[in-house]
Amino acid sequence: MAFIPHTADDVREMLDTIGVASIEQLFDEIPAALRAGPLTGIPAALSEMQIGRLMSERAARDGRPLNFIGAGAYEHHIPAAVWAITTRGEIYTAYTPYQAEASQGTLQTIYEYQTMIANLTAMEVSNASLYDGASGLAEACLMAVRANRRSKAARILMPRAVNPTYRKCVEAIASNQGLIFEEVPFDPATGQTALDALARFEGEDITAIVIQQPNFFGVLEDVDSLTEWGHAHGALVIAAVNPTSLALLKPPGEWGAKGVDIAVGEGQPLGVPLCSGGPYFGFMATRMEHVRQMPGRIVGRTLDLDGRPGFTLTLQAREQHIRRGKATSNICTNQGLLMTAATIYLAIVGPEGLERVASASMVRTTELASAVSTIPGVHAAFSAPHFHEVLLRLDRPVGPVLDELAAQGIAGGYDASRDYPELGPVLLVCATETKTCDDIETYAKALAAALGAPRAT
Amino acid sequence: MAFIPHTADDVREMLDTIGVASIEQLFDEIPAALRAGPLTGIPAALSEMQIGRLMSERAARDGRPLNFIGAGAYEHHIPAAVWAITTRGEIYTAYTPYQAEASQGTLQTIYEYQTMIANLTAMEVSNASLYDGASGLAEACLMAVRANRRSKAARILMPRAVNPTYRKCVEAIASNQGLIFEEVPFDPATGQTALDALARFEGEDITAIVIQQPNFFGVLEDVDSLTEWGHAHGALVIAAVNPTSLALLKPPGEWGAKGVDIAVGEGQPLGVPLCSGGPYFGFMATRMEHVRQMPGRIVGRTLDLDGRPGFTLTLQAREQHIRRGKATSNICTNQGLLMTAATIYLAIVGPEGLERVASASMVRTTELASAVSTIPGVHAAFSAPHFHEVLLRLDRPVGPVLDELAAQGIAGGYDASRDYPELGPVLLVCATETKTCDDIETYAKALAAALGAPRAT
Amino acid sequence: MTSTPISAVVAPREPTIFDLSRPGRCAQAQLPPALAADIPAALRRRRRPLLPEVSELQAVRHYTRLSQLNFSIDTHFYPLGSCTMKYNPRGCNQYAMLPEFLGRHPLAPAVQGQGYLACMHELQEMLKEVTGMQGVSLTPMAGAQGEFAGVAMIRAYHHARGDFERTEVIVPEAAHGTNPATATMCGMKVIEIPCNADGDCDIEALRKVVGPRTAGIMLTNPSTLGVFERHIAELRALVHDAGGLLYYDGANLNAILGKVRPGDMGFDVIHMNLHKTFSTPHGGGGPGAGAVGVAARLLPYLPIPVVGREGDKYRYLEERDLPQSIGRLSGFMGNAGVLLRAYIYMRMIGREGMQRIGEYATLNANYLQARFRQEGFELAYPSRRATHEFILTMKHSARDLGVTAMDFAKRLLDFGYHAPTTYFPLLVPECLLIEPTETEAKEALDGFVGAMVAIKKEAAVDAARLKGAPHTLPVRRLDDVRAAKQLDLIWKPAA
Amino acid sequence: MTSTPISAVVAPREPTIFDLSRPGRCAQAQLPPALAADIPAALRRRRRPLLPEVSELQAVRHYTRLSQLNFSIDTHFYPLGSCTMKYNPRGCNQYAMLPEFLGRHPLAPAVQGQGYLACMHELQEMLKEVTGMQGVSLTPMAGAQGEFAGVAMIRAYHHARGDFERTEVIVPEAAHGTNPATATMCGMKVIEIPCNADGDCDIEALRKVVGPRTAGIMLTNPSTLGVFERHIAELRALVHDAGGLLYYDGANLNAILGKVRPGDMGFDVIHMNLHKTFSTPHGGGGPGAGAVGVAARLLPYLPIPVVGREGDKYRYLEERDLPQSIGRLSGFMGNAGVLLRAYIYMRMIGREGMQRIGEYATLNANYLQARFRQEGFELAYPSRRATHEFILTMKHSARDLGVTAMDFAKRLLDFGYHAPTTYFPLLVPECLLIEPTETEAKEALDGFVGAMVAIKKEAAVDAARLKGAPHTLPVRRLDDVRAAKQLDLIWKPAA
Ligand SMILES: Cc1ncc(COP(=O)(O)O)c(C=O)c1O
Ligand SMILES: Cc1ncc(COP(=O)(O)O)c(C=O)c1O
Repeated sequence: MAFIPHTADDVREMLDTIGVASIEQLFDEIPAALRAGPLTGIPAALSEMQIGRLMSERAARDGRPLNFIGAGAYEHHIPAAVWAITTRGEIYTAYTPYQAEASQGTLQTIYEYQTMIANLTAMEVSNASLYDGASGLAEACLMAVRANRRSKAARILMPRAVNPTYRKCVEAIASNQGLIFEEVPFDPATGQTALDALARFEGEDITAIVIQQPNFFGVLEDVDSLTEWGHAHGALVIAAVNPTSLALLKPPGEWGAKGVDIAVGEGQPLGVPLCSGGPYFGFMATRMEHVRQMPGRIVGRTLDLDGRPGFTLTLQAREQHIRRGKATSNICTNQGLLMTAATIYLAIVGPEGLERVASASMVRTTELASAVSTIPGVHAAFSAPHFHEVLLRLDRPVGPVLDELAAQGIAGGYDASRDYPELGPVLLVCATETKTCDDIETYAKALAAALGAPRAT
Repeated sequence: MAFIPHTADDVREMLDTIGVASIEQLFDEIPAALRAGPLTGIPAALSEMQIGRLMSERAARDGRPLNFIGAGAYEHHIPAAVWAITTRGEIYTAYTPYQAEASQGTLQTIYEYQTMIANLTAMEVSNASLYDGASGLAEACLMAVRANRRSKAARILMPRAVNPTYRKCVEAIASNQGLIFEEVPFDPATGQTALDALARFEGEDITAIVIQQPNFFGVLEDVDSLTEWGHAHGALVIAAVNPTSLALLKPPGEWGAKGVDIAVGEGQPLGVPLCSGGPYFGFMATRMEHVRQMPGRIVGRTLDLDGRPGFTLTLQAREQHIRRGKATSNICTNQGLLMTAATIYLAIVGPEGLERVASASMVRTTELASAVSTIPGVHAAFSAPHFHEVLLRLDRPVGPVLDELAAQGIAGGYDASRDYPELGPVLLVCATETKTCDDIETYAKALAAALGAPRAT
Repeated sequence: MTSTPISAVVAPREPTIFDLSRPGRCAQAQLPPALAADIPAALRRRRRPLLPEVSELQAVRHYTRLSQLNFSIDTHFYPLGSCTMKYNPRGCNQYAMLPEFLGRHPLAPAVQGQGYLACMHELQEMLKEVTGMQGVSLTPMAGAQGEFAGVAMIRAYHHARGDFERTEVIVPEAAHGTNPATATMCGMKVIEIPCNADGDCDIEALRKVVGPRTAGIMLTNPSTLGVFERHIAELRALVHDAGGLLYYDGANLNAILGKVRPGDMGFDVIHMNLHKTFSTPHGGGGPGAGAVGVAARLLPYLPIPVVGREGDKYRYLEERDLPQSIGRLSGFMGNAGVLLRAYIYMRMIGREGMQRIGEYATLNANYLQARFRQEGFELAYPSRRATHEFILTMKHSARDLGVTAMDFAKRLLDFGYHAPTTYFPLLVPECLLIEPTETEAKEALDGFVGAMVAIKKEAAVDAARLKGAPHTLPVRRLDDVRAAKQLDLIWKPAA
Repeated sequence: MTSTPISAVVAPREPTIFDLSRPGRCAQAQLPPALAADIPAALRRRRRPLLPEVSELQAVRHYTRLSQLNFSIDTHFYPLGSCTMKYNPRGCNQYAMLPEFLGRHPLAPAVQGQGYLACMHELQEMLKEVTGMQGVSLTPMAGAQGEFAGVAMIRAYHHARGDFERTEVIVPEAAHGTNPATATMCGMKVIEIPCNADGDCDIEALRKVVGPRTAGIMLTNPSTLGVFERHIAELRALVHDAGGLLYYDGANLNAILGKVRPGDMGFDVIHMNLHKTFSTPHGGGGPGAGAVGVAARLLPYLPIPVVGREGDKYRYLEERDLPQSIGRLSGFMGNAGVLLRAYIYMRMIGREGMQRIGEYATLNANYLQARFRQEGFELAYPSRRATHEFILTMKHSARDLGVTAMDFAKRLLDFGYHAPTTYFPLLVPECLLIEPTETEAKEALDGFVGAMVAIKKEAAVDAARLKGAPHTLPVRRLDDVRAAKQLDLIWKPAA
């Protein structure tokens, strides 16, 4: 019996001890009318060998395209040590550290993670992870409503330049509690959130404003001005940031005069494989004053009976298992394993490594943009500075172009016209440190071919 | 500096402590005339990311052919847990357990391994591994010379049906010490070692006789008669066995009336990947009376100061680090990691699993043989029963046929005519439990096509 | 001769990675080329973040050593009730981590994901089969998010029918904390109802609260009390008749796999914890996967994306396919890698295995329960069968000896056993919720009982030793009050 | 109140896998289909072998727990002299274990191995470059087999010239045990020569033994005394003039990488321990890889296969290509996977790194040596620079306090440090051979010195504690004499 150790002798002895004649009898409290028939729709068992072969065949079907898609998930090199350690049984098969004394490994790792996230974002405290960046932003919005006691409106300004899936996810999660999201347009020339569009909210009750840096187009926002505007109008400021970019970019804790109130983001770029979208993790950091409004687990350092330091879950009164209906969130299981991977990733790359990843990614994307700019019919959509993504405007629908690239083994970018029909055919592309100059050349050639356009060189 | 942790401050402090001005000065005892120039032939460093990409490209060049080659290395399913555990840092990065108290994990694993090998072979003791099966057979021959005190000749009977590479390796290693190997022919009809050919050694001083089961052709030898002949003539009997086969076949400890004296073999089939030929491991087991002649490390169970059981290296007086020029062998570093994988493999598959692996392999090979037997120009070369390999006689040279199969993504077998020109064009093929009926059908079709022969069905 | 105490030389606890850090140290092999990025000065970071500067060896050694401080399934019996800490097959990890799967971008075109999508579609179908539901969405990232999706669908269903009055969700008091928390997150009011002395729902109490404001009821079955709810038929009738829907918290599905199907029992929606029943790793706190299954009437509301099949082609069903969907709950499609592991596990278990899991999980729990009864421990529901778990209460030991469930739990660690879940469910005093799972051998169960018996004896003669436990772990009992009062949440350099 | 001793509840040592075994238990997911094989009765096994019958979880848990009982580079500073216990980069393992590499059959046609063979060819070239030799064979499976290949080539060389009288191999007494053992295995007679007080070879002694019977000399440099042999020029002249060849035991190559090249120094053959200098894993005792490099005159004798290149195609050079080869030393071509790891490591280190390794290994050793000198420890060769390693002698402590090098070694374990190599080389009494390697940080070295200082203090006041060490490991000091006398080499069921 796969994964069941019982021998026939074991079963007999156990049934005797219980005092029943059969395993079936153990289910005698279930009303007969409720009993199910056999699960005919489930295929017969495969051995590990067979499933291994099947999965290898399926993996081969997916192939390994040369990837230039970003749009919220980024291909970075992951040091081999990261997952070699993360998949160690003691990490992989432990659970939430409810028994602190038997979970010091997990707890100390979280404490180190919290420190890294706080330092990266220049905030005061971090939690132990949320599900992902998108749902993390939803949690941040809900948290802002709790934390901004002066605001009654539960009304949040949401730039249109924020990742469209994030916006959908925030809507799906937070609208149930009656939150209202007001869209802030972007400047069609620069791609930045339009500061002047904020004028229409002047004097109104705004609970919070969301700022994504870089925004969905890869464009760098004027985060200082946006933050200042928010604070000047009694709003809390929520930053949604790419963690890699923080090696180079001003961290949310330093935006404007006093920094943002809540910083969240998708943790995937920090050592987590793309893997069709998950598992990733969301990070969240805030100021100490708001810590009791923060969702998710938090670890603190304390002392043991002998006065020696140790780590434990703390501020649990915020959480569902204590506070139930009044908890800051319903989150229970989080993304511990991914957070662990990120902690190890950051320890290995260090500040120097992260800076190099960020700058190489930026430079490669600039090179990519300039390589494709020589193709007739391809133009950069926006003028403001970019991080490691750039929106290209094409002279024809994006879908067929991507199909063409796919046929050549290239994952050629994200068709952003689905989300921004007003921009016409636009393609969001990304090159990270994983791309070489040859790769960029390959891409440019393939794109030119797909557009049927000879490249001007 | 890759893998070097020193900061500039560290270096300065360390040099000060030593009392030198530079690292260079630490090499001042090396006569200047001996100093080397720069290593211009070594390429500049690659980052882990770069080497990762390079290796992935090289791996892709090798591809993943459907494999029907055996000839001493066998493709079996390896449970995922085997290498997940074997590559744990505590196993992967430890060394020979010189400090027993700090190496109980390694030592107990070896003790368990020794037990498994002894039980598989039905011998009394096992060592902790040798390099591989081929060199292990050489060590067995040298050991036999030491152990057979009645024999003066250092003369060993070596059937021609023994793996030809093993024979070459034994020759290369043992001939330096003056050992003489006498070839014993095989019966051209059955493929078994010809018992009657032994008659010519009647009455001579024979130190040992080697018996491989199954032999290189996959043919099952009459091990009882051969063993009896050896013992009757004062020779020690050395068995070279496939460990998987021992789940089904009479173990060397039970061959003849009193079993063989030394059993060796290639451990690769027990959880070790094919990996272009290594690292594998050789196993060796013997009778207690010969244990002091055995090469390689041995672990014993003993007691600690508190009287509790523990494990330690023992009988070290046989080994080079104690006995130096009089040691039983020069082996020092062995194949610990592979032996560990094999131990975990055997623990996971257990006696039931090993039996199924062996019988499924046997049956698949029979199916393969019968599938190809319908192809005109393909015939089984021998009539005796086989384990999981079979020698096919073709009607034309084997090389081009294999090239043709390779072009179709099939590793089609081993061209045994290189080693046995007297047999004409012969192809050694193997199917293990990893091959499905579809795979066998694919192979038969491809072979038929390569031979330009329509299959009769 | 004086003797230095041995404990003084026990390897010290591991310092933090920041304590190991030295300015300028780095893992060079991990650095991409240094390229100069051009960033407007106003947007540029001024000071490098304080991240550890260590060698690769230091990082590897540090996290390897830290990992050794954990209990885990791979090292210890871990009978944490309600968490289903069963063996996580290594094959699931190995094959889910094939380079092609790991490298696939979530937005890569469907043609570059047919292998992956085929797995996901089959997983949806298998989950429909084991639950008896009509549709499944895999996107929720843990149980709690599955609950959220479920309640949001219930809400969307009522709203779609123009019924905006149903703002109450009924939750039995034994429910997991995520149930009421989820209801709140969905903007619902939580109405608690009690359980009776046998652990079943108090049907009379339910009758009193059910009505036109009832959006639905969230039922965990087997309940967190470790018993099978026997009044499902009445309960269903009451709630459905009142126009409410039935939510099944399937976190405890392990107990009933192949025995009952929530869909057959009339439930409208269920979430499953794939990280429990389908054995994906718990990872020190996650990730999970909280797939939801629904009855026909909730199909239009499933969270997107869902994997659709057309002929032998697979693709995501999105906004345009499911316009009434409650929407997206994640940036892409949830915890894909976890789903792959669950898929592999289910295929390895297969049809017969799926039936056996519940049987042997139940056998193990009932055997343990019987053994504890023999040894004189007090069961919370002595008249009931255990399901996959059951509850001991230490209330007499707490009253008579001052030795609490927590003291037992901590002392168990010294014996090499992870503690059961303590103080949950909240309504059983001094409780230990024990879930052995089907993957543990009888010997492990016997060893665990032996340890509990030894501790019980110890409690009578040396309560102080229990209250001081654990004694043999890297730390002794930690001061949680201090942790909450003197918050030390991030490492700071010594002043 | 009586108090149970804490040690009584420390998790017991792990039972053997056989103790965990129960008849009929098995890891079902690992079983291939049951097919009936047809075996002649006389050849059939009668009783199933006694192998463990455990669940997959039991096996995983057992070997995971066992692994935790080890010290290793990934968990501890491991300054085992002569073994070069440096960080084994995880990248080397990951990329060597790509499915295509793992799955490749050794006899697969060369067209299905161009990627692998390209790596091997480049590895050969790189090894030629770092050693200054003219040809390399990768096939020896460990240092000792490399030595064997070397001496066999020397023998073949003399024989090919018709010189059958050269049957003696000169070996300095400080040599590693494998050197004389290898000479014997090659049918040679071992002639030992002493070292002088400064650790160099005694040239006068050499002069006395060298002659027409001299096949060659085996020199380890840096020697196992941790010093660089300063008389290489004289030594070379003496041996070469007498018609003998020079063998370089390159196990200690780490110390001199990029500083001197054995080929430049006139050596005829060298073996390298790739598992040391090029950082492939030590695996609890192996595998290793003992590539050999040769000067021009030994090229024809290299063990086969060697990887050849024709244009951009690679293939094995075998019997027909190298008819004078000493032959094959393994079933295929040695430890291919180890070679892949060495290749990856060398590419990651690169040209500059190759030079730095020796420098920083030497810096670390000399720093440690200086620190020990400061702390009043006795150096075996106080007048010499350390190379990558150096020797302390505890002879005074042994004489005055009865505290031996072994006692220091065992006590170090309590402090969380693996012991240095003890009692090797045999000719320095009570010695500790210490090799820190370049991958350890200064703090690790300082911590190690601190532990040694603490132990030295302890030796003066509490020798018994040292003699009873270790105190904090899974076992206390083990009785080796008993192990050898009452042989217990395999587990047997209780009678
Ligand atoms: C009964 C029950 N419901 C819901 C949950 C919540 O699941 P998750 O932790 O995956 O969010 C759990 C898990 O702890 C549970 O046991
Ligand atoms: C100096 C020296 N020579 C030879 C050897 C033998 O190498 P191996 O153990 O790989 O056979 C060693 C390794 O221990 C060594 O240190």
